[in-house]
Amino acid sequence: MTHVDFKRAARRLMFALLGSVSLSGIFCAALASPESTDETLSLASIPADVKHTVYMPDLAYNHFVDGLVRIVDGDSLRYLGTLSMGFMGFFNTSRDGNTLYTAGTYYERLNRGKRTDTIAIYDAHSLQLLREVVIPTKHAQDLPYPAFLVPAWTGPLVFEQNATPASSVTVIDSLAGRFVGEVETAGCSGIFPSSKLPSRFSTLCGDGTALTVSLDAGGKELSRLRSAKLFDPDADALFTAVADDGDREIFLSFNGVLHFVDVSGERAVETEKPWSIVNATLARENWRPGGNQVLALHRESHQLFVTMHRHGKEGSHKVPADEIWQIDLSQHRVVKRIFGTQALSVAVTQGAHPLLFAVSADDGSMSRYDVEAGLAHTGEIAKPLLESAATLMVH
Amino acid sequence: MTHVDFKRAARRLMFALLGSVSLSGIFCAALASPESTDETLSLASIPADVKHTVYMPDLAYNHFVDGLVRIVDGDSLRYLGTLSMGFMGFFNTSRDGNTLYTAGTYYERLNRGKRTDTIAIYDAHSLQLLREVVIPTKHAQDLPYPAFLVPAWTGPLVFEQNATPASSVTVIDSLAGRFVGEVETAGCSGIFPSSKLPSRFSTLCGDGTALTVSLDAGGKELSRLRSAKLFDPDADALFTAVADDGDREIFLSFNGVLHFVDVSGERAVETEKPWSIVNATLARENWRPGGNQVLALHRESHQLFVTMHRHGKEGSHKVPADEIWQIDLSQHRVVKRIFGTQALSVAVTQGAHPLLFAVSADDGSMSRYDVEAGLAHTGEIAKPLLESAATLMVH
Amino acid sequence: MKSLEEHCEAFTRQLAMRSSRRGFITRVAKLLAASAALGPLLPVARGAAVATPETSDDQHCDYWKYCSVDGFLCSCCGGTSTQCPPGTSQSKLSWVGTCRNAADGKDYLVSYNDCCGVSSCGRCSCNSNVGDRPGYAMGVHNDINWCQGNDASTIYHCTVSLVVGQA
Amino acid sequence: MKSLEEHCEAFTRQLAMRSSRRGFITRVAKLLAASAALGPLLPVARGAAVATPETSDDQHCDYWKYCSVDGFLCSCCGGTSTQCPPGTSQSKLSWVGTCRNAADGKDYLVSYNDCCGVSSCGRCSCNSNVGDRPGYAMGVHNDINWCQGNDASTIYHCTVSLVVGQA
Repeated sequence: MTHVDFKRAARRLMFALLGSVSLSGIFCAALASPESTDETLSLASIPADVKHTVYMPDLAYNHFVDGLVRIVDGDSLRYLGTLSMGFMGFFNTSRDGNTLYTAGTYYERLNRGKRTDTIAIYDAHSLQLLREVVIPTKHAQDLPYPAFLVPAWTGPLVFEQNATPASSVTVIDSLAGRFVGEVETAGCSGIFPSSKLPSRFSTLCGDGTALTVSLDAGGKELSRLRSAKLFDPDADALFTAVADDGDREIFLSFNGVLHFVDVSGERAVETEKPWSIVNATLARENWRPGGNQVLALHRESHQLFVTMHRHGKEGSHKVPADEIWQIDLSQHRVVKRIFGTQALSVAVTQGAHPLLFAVSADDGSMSRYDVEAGLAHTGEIAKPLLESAATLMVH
Repeated sequence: MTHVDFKRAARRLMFALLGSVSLSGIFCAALASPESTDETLSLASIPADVKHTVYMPDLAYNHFVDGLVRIVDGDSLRYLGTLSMGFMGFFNTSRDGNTLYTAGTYYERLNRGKRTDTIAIYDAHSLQLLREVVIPTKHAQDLPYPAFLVPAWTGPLVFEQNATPASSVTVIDSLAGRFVGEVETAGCSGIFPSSKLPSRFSTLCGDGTALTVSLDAGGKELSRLRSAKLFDPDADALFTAVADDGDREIFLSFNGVLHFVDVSGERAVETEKPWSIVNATLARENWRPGGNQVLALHRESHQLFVTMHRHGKEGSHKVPADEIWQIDLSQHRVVKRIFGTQALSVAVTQGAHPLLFAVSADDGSMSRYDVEAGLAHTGEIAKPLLESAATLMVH
Repeated sequence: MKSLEEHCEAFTRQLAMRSSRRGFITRVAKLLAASAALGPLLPVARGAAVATPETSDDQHCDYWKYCSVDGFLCSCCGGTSTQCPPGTSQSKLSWVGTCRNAADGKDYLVSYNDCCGVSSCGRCSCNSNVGDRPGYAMGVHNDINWCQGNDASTIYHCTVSLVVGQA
Repeated sequence: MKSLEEHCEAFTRQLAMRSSRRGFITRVAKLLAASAALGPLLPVARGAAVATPETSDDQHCDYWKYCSVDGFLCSCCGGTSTQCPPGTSQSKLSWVGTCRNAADGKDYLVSYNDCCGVSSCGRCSCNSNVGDRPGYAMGVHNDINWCQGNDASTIYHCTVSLVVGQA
């Protein structure tokens, strides 16, 4: 059979060439032929018309060295791409969503040899590496909370959490691709940039205060001021996960108390008396927040979404959600409760027709809910998606 | 309560010190106190009295960069330790079992940057790195077959399979920790060292021959001789997995035919007419070998163990075992058939009271069988053990 | 590396301009004769037993073009059956299978390329071994990572399947 | 790094020679007073709610000493509850919990150290969060990798649990 002979001939050639020492580009990626039915190889980008991009950092608990960010289209629920974070890496997006940041630790030989920590800067559409900044080898090897790798509200600065385990903050210029400096923040954790001064951030401290550090344009410290005591980390600690609400951060406590703190000024100040999302009736079942990214805020409508479990107790603050609660911040009350699908983290889109996303600790799947339709479950992307669900964000 | 105060005090101190910039060794690994009940931290070794050590290279299919070797005591079925292989690494033991070898690829930034390939040499008891040899960046990124990283029968040479994908063999001196040279082996794969000359190896070639390359002590090529045609890779290919039987290698074909080849001399020669392990009756059900390390030999008793599946066909050569067969090589017949537990690879101990081990493609568990008790299943070590079962060896 | 990619692009374009597909294969046969001395030959009929198509969904292993895929489908990883996902780079080398498209009943040559430079995608794992042979038959060996010809990074991410001609 | 390890060993030995356990804690309390200016203090009673023992098997999460373990048990990874597996190195820093041993009804201080330098063990994953607090309370923060104080390698493998005194 003539055409079989041709096939064999082609294979023989392939093998002959592969068997030869010199490959010199004759075997090319796409053996395209001129027939119109034939296909050529190209490289995908995340389409410009994707409206809501969901980013899911996966710690890869059983292979910590290989942390990945899983990226999914929030509308079509199509898988869009994968970004590498390195060993116990962090991830965040730029404020405009056009740039992605990862911070991680690398060793010359995977587990050993010279250690290098970097912040890598990627184009959010091509996922191509734009720049990489080598930073001090102090990157905190912790869960990928957004508050551990945060761009300033405006300008090129990006802040990154260090722990040796002594705390400090690395500051880089993400446009110039250069290390700016390190700010000592002993006993504090989390980075909450000021919307007023792009070289200012606050951080939560173990004594229950917030420390605000203001830098000049060159990274030199201008001031370092502590807030009044905001919370009691022993009696009712605040989660590392927060909701940004413009000038103020909304913190949630292990027991379900919301704290509102303006972090824009020289010193952080409470803007509203803390109040509990768990009313007396619910408190009888000991409902508490639990998970990683335990809360998400839809800013315009003042709706907060929280992963909640019943029978809460000391140590249950990472228990996945029996329910997801919708809380109206204006009314100070729970307006909707839905089945929690063992959610560990939630995120919500801003603007009209908000969509809520939740990742499950159970199987690493991601579910979508339509907020305006009473948090109706409107789809999911199932495993294999996340090996170990960690945090979640949407832009 | 006094003792609670003490506890709090200890914690306060810990935090105070952690919060401080200077940690300078005050927080030591083991805060041992003098009471006899108190425990100190130490480092384990693989006990000298472990008689049979089972090594299971795990490709980590979903995290290829982080290949691991899982090590288990074949008698107690206790987990003994973990060795890192790097990206698509190879693994083998020295002939005396006291030294372990891994070969793998590393990048500066996990997935990118400068590539370095190395052969790492570990003490088999402490699992401490003894030496590391940087080799040409040609390490074959393939499954971890023993025949891809093989020590000479005597002396310090270790051979490693390259593929760019053009084939060659890297030779190192594992004692001196130095690269010796690269031997071109175009169109061939697998390394089968000579028991007569430690600087000689054979390799199987795509034209159905074996190529034997003899080197001098310095790694210079003395001869390069091809065998007669041994097999037809199109009609009935030989597996990469082989059984060492002293001077001769026992190869198995996709259809179940055994080939016996003496690889000790200047040119490989067949020592026995090939014969099929599948008799006419069994052939009606199309029984065929399938998996990765599909065969294992108990040398003294001439018993061969093979992972077999029914309804075999072109392309089924990686189908896990419906049954494990025991074949008496002297009698040329199957003497025992047992349930296969979806085994993908088998290995057997040498000497008295042989134990057969098998890893399951189904759940990555490892099962043990007592050969003298009619292949009775005498234990298993279950998941989480292997993420993706690959090959298996025992020393 | 860049120059090799450019070379490949040019090579492909030249082929497209100079020859019909059938002409291309004839040309390959001629090249074969000329290059017979280069190394051992291995006439393995990969894909001889062609898969029967069972789905029109290109995110499933039984989609017709995937009859010889061994790896993760790029169509589940942010690419398509002919596009590498964002942020990856394509392998310079490939292996070739023959798949039958039930839609027209014809056999097609399919080039399988790996996309490289990002850790395992981990989604839609397929493993068809029809025509696969061990490493001594490298051109039809599917255990190996086809990214390994790449200079920038040989880390394997996923596999695409390109129809490159009628068989 | 070597010298720091030696320092630690010497420090531990000195403690063993110079002080009784109770004396040690008193000493810690005195040191505390002396070091109060070093940074913010965080009196979190980790392990205040002690676990009730349910097993004598040190390869299970509910073994009494593991009441504050967050990670893989070294006893399943080639070590024991007090031994790092072969080929790893021990963390220089640790966190401390309080566990009750049902065998004698007493509370013990338990030091949790991470073993480092080899990728995730992946076996016997335990996650008890009693007393765990976020990163601003570093001494009782269990999400963090305690290998990260190490110079040779900060890669996390598994966690050991050492009784270091009666509480």
